Amino acid sequence: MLEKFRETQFYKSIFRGGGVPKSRRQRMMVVLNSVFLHLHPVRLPKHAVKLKFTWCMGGLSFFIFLILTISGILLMFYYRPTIEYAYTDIIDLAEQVPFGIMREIHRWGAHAMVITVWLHMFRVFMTGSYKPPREFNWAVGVILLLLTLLLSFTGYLLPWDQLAIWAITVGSNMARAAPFVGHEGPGAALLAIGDINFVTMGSDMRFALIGGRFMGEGALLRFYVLHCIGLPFIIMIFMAVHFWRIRKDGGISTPV
Amino acid sequence: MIDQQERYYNILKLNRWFALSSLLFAGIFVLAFVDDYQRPWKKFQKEFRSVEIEKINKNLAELNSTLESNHDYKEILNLLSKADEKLQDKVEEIDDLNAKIKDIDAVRYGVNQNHQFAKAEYDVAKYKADQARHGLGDLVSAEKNLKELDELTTGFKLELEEVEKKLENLEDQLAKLYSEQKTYNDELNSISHKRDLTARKLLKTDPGKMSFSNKIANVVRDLPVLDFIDPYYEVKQVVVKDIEEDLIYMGMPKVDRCMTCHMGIDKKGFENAPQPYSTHPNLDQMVGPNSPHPMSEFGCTTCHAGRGRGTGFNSTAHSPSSPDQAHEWEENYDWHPMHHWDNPMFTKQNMEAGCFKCHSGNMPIAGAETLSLGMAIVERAGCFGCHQLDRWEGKPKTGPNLAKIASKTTNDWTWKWINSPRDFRHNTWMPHFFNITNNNDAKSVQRTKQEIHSITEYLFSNSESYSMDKLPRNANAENGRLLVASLGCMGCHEIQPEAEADDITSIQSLRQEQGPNLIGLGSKSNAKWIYNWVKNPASFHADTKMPNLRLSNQEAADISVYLIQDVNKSFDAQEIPDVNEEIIDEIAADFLSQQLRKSEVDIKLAEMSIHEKLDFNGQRLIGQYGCFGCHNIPGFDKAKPIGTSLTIEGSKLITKLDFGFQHDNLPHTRWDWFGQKLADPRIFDMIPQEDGSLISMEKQPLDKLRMPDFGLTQHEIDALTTVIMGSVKDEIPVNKLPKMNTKQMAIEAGEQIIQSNNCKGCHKIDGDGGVIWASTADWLREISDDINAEDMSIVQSFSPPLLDSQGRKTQPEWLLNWFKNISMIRPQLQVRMPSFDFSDEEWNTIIEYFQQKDGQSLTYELPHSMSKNSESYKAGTVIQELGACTNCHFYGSQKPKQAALTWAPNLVLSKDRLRPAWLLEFFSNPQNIMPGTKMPAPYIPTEEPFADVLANWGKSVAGMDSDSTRLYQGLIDYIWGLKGRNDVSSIVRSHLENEGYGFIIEDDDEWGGDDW
Amino acid sequence: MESFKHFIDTISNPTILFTSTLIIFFFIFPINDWFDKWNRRLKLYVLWSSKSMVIASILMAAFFVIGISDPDFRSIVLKPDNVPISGLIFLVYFFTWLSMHQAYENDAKLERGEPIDEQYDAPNDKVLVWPDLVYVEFIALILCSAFLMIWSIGLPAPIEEPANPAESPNPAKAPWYFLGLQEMLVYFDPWMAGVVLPTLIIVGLIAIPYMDNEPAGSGYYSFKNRKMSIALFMFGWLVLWDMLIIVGTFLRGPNWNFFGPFEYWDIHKLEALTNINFSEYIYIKWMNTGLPKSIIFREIWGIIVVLGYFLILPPLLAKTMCKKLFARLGSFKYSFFIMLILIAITLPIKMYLRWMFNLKYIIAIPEYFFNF
Amino acid sequence: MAEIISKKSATKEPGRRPPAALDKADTGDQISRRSFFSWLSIGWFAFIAATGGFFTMMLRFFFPNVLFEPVQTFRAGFPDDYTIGEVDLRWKNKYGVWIVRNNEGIYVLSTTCTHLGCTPNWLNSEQKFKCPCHGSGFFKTGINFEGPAPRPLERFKITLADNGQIIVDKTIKFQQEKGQWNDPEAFLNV
Repeated sequence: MLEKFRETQFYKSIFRGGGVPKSRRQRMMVVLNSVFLHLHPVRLPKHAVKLKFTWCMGGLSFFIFLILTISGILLMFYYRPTIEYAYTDIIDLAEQVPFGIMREIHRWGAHAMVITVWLHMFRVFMTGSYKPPREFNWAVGVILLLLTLLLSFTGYLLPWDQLAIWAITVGSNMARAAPFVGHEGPGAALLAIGDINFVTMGSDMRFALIGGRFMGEGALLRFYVLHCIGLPFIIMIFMAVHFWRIRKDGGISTPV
Repeated sequence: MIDQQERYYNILKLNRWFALSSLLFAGIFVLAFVDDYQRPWKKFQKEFRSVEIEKINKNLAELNSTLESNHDYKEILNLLSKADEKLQDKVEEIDDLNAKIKDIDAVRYGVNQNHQFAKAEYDVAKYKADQARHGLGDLVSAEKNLKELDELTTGFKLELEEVEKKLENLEDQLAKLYSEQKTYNDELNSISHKRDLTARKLLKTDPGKMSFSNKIANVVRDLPVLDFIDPYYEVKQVVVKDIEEDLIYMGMPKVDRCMTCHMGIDKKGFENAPQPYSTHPNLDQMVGPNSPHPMSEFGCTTCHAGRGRGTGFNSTAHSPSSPDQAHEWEENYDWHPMHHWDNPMFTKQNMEAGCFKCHSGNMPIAGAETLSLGMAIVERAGCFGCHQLDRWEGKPKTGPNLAKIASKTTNDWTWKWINSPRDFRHNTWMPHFFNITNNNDAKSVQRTKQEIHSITEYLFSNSESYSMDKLPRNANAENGRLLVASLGCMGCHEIQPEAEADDITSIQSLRQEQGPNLIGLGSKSNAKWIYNWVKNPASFHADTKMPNLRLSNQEAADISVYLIQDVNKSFDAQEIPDVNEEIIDEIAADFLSQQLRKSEVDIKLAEMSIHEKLDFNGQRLIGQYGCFGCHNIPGFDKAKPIGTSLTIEGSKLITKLDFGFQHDNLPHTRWDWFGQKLADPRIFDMIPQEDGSLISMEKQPLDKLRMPDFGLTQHEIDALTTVIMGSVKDEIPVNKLPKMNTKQMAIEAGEQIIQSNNCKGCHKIDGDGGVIWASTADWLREISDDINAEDMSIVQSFSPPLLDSQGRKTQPEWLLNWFKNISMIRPQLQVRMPSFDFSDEEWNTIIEYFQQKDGQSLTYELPHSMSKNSESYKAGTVIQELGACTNCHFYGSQKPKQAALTWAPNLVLSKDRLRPAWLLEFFSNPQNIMPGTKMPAPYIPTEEPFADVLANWGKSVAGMDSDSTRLYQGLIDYIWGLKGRNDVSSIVRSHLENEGYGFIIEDDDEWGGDDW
Repeated sequence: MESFKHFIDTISNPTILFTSTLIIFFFIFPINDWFDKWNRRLKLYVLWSSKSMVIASILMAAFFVIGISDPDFRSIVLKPDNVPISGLIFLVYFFTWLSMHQAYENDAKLERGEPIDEQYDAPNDKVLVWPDLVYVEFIALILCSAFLMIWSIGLPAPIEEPANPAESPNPAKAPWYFLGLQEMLVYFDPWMAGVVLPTLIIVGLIAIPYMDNEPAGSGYYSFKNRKMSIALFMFGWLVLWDMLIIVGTFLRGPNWNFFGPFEYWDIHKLEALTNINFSEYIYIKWMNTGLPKSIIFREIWGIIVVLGYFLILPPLLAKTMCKKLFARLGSFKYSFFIMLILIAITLPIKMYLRWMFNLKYIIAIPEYFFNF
Repeated sequence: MAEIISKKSATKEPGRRPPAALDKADTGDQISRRSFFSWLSIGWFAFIAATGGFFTMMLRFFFPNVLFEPVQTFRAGFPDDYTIGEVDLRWKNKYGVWIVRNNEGIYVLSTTCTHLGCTPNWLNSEQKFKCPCHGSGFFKTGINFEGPAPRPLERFKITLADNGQIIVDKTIKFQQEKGQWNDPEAFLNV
């Protein structure tokens, strides 16, 4: 019956080529014709399919990113980024929302993604795959790492509990020590005309980050927007570049 | 065939990997569904359902049996079946009628349709006609059309009405046939309504009783995934909008889900069900929908604390009340203390803490015994002397004034007292500062003994002089003893030489500790000082709570000589070490180096004489230990309290409480910390050893913890902990607080004055108070015999009056004047209302308290007017005569006929003193108003035939138509007409001297004394 | 048992832990031929054999299993947000082993002239993506999802008390992946630890391919030809990043005091933290005079030392130790590289200055928030 | 080191896999694809089940176990609070119901017009509910008699609590046209 179904126009319209790919050509066409699979080249060096070599960490990073996107979108249905609701909404995810483990999936997924990205980078270093002609893609990768950390960092604030705000306080306090642009950073005191200081608590980099002089509604909303829209948008652009460059730089690195 | 050249993996192996990992993955989804479905509360709801079914079944059985034994029910059933039979006979008639109705209804339907169509067209025509009048279209044809349609519609309408009339007629006929049946049915329903509802409820609850399809539905509704549609088992919650959960940045409306498991909490009938299903105790006061604290308005955690949003045993922050319970919970519910929630549920011991949030103004708080006891202890022990507690802001210091100490006692006694107060007086509230946990090592003891020398030195060298009158000679100690027993001293003091094993502190027992236990005064003081003190306490200390009993010189002397008799020999024998200048220097150096350099300290010390050093040390040590918190000490008028503010201590974060080295021994909860601190205030300076002993941490003497040891029992500690746990920062919205109207404010203010001045030591108000009764009984035993002492009505008649209904009883002006100038009311009383040196404001507070409490809100009232010529007055004269009021009551200087034992107030006083409205109330049922009074209801002829009344009582009484109000009114008129001497005290005194009380046991002692 | 715990507590003290790591590290990952010689002599490469991996994994697992019985250890390790770090320890070890194992294997093969695993003969040696790669990826994804789900079912995500800006928890920790930076805060001012160093980490990482641009060693695991770059990277990644994270997570307690893994987090624990600045050393300790009023005069010595470190050391090194490197990279790349290395080395330098001399800052200008 | 490494690598086959192995693999593949219980089909079934599980999970996720909407059950005082023959308007704004008492008892009417959901007004002088939107009219009983409303107003469940208070439950409604007004809970006999 399955075979018959494979013959229908409906099936063929979806899976071009139809049938189980048996011939070499069919197998190539599968990859070429699929929007999801065409990220891959049609053929690649043998060691690229060995787990021992790739550890599959890059692929997993991307996959966890997708899991995080899905679970994140679902969580947005129950989470309101205001200082009244944020905390209790999180409590309710554990206490009453059906399948509140979506939050666990999101949180542990975020931790896992940080680890997989690190390990991916470690693997790339150990196989020397950053070497020319892949220098630029390595740089893109470093930026992806940074964005991953920032995504995780911005998400850390959202439960609005003690763990969250103090972790972010510790983290964001560093911004106020940035040279010249933080009000407690070296050089900030030099940026002044007469009695007017340009870099103050209300005008420095930390303010831009947390939307206020102290942790409050502003920080929560900014981190929320960054976490849900801003950073994912940027990271997707860089991911596209990263994947594209893998192909353009000659696929997986090979010994010369 | 697949091209094999460009492969790496064995596809079979991969397939196997794929299959296994997919199976794992699918399995994990099953796990996820199970995990999500197995919510911890479901188990409880299922169990409750069976408890509920059992209960409904029981109810139903009961209801059925009552119905079966109900005669009416059977009869109606009988009648109903007869009515049914009758209907059976008329089947044809009914069928005929039904057929007719059916026919006519069809006709009606048609006609009605015609009418509707016509009317619709008519409406259109009306609109068109109006348009034409407005200038659109042809007016003439439109109006013509309208008229035609109007006629048509009216025609149909008439036709319709006719048909409807016919229909109604037929229906009436049918209803008439059924009317009998319907009547019985209705009656049956009204009788069995409750049974039917219960049966219905059972049908919905008990799966065993359900129909087949409902049985399936009952399972389906709670299936995983489908359980969102209409689940039987669901999370229940109460959202209280205006009471907020403190989220620091913001408040969030309280959400409590406790009733998800505690399902019977607001339902009657589960009082004996096991936890968590039982009904909340006292539903009329708490939780019940008609109570002042309905669940929907207050939630649960508002009072009990805890994590209301939680739906599991742990995530709700339950707190066990004992290690045993903790252990039990660990086994049954996998309990562990909830981290990361600042307000865990109160334990059973501290449960009443929640009441304090809103009701702290009251004293006592009705229904919260532990909390009220705690509040009383705070007030008695004077916690607020060192710890700021807003509730007790401005309350006077609890210890005696030490400004004139030199006249009162000796240096040596004071040293021994400070060293160990409980050696002198076992139940004193003066705490131990020395020789306790963190300063009982040899070195500390040596030092603290010298510290006491310094304090004593400071107190005596700064003592002011107190000019005392000479003690009269010929004082009689035996008479003094009787006076102490009878005058009312025992309302505030006790004489209890040894601690009694079964003493349990209660608000009542604390009332007797308002003043010191009067033992060992011979060791402590001298007769001359006591004489001056009891005669006029204010001369020694202007703000003292000890009132003036208006003692004569002789009385005061007798009392002082009596009190001085008791000496405490073992205490006197204690040795006092000599002053050790070396240690004194050490102490002084410690204090001096707080401000000076080391070299300067030495110079300074060399300059000071030993007395200067002692004085200096004493002053610093008093400041260090905070003695001024409870005592007035010269030089410390403006000193600030030394302890932590406790006003919001109950909200203190657990991380701010220093568990020191006790962190392994003590559960990390606020109440455990407070409890441990109260049990041994110095414990957190100590390091526990494996053998159970303690050694002190390395600390300088001045850095050591200094809260003194009050020797509290666990019972007292629980009470105090409850107060502290209740002292929280929670903000309760105004509409949830007790309404702060005049009544509430007056009651709170009055209750506080009554508490702090110990009025209830002597008086009983609404059943509470009257500690003195016991000693009145003792005294009676002594002056008469056991029989009288055990007759509570006699004890009551010799004790201070009940103040029930006081607000309705007396005229406020009279009461105020009387407070300021006490005079005799009940002639036989030995016990004396003392003179309190209160301001008008305070007296007004008390009077208003009585008035508001007793629902008497009028401040001004017209005086009662009467005429001696009125029939009413004449009737009153007869009633008092036949009622023999003169047996007990004074009529001015006219003595009552019976012995002094039964004497009652001078009736001449009444017109100034009492409110006629209250008297009416009182006459008709004295026991209701003053439980235990000996005053009988005055006999009036309300049920005798008119002729008899006319013959026996005269025409004035007869003219009152047996109306009790009018008759009592007459009696009141009579009393208001009485004239004579107000003050009969001299008559009483001479009578008692000559004839005594005359304790004669009579068989029918109906005409006893009263106490009004 | 107690003495074992005590031993672990003692050696986890940062001074001991860091010093011993520093000593051992370059023998395990030889940075140059000299270290390599000792590595071979001490047979340290056995660490990368399969047997070692099994033994080490068992030892580590045993350590955790035994440690769990200790309440203090349990309370830190099982804190929900710390669980990934325990996982990280195992993962980092395993993948370090895996990469080094393959690297040594490949090196040996090359030495013997055998083809290595990754060797391939383009384009004949290719495999088709369908189905091999796709299938493998697919299975990996399923297993990864399954793993995440188990983790999520088994370990509830943390939710603590509601946010309270007035009550900071003690210790207040950044998210775990930034704990390395927070650890640096102990030794550096925030502008260095929080801004300059992270920026340099990013810049440095990006710069790696430009510094190490020899195409050899690309596309397969190897160690022999890339000793220096691997040793340096490993040092940064394993010691300065992962180890600091582990120290920050497990071993830093209240008041950011150090606590052994089996120690109770006593908030009263005191550590003598009286540190002084370089200028105070110069003027007060050595010259016995007061500090000069002028900031320039006060800090001139520190500035000289720092400038000397950054300006004199690079050319000096170029002439001596790093001759070959200088020759290979050219002056611009060399300066850039050596600067990064020098800045990275300031971290251990400052650690030791702090531990040995209680030195707080070399340059201290708190007036302008400039402390170094 | 060399010894160890070589020992290890000796056990492994260097270079390519012999084609024979692949041949075997492929034939196995062919067989397995036809057999229903092959690893592959088990794999796919399990995978589809898991995916289905995930979508079910997502679906269920959208229906929270608790609602924060205003309560649908409320206590409306005692029967004596209501005058016979009058329509009581006190709960109209808060809970959207009229409580009507007649000679026989009490019933609760929804204030939602059955036409398009406007709120009708009670016109006491005319003794009818009149909807301002499209002119539907209802008798005091809730029966529609004029205008476009297709059916009578709905009634809600009314019961007595143990303490004699009226409990109105808006989650359960009774419709006249379905004959539900005869339900004992649609009407409170007083």
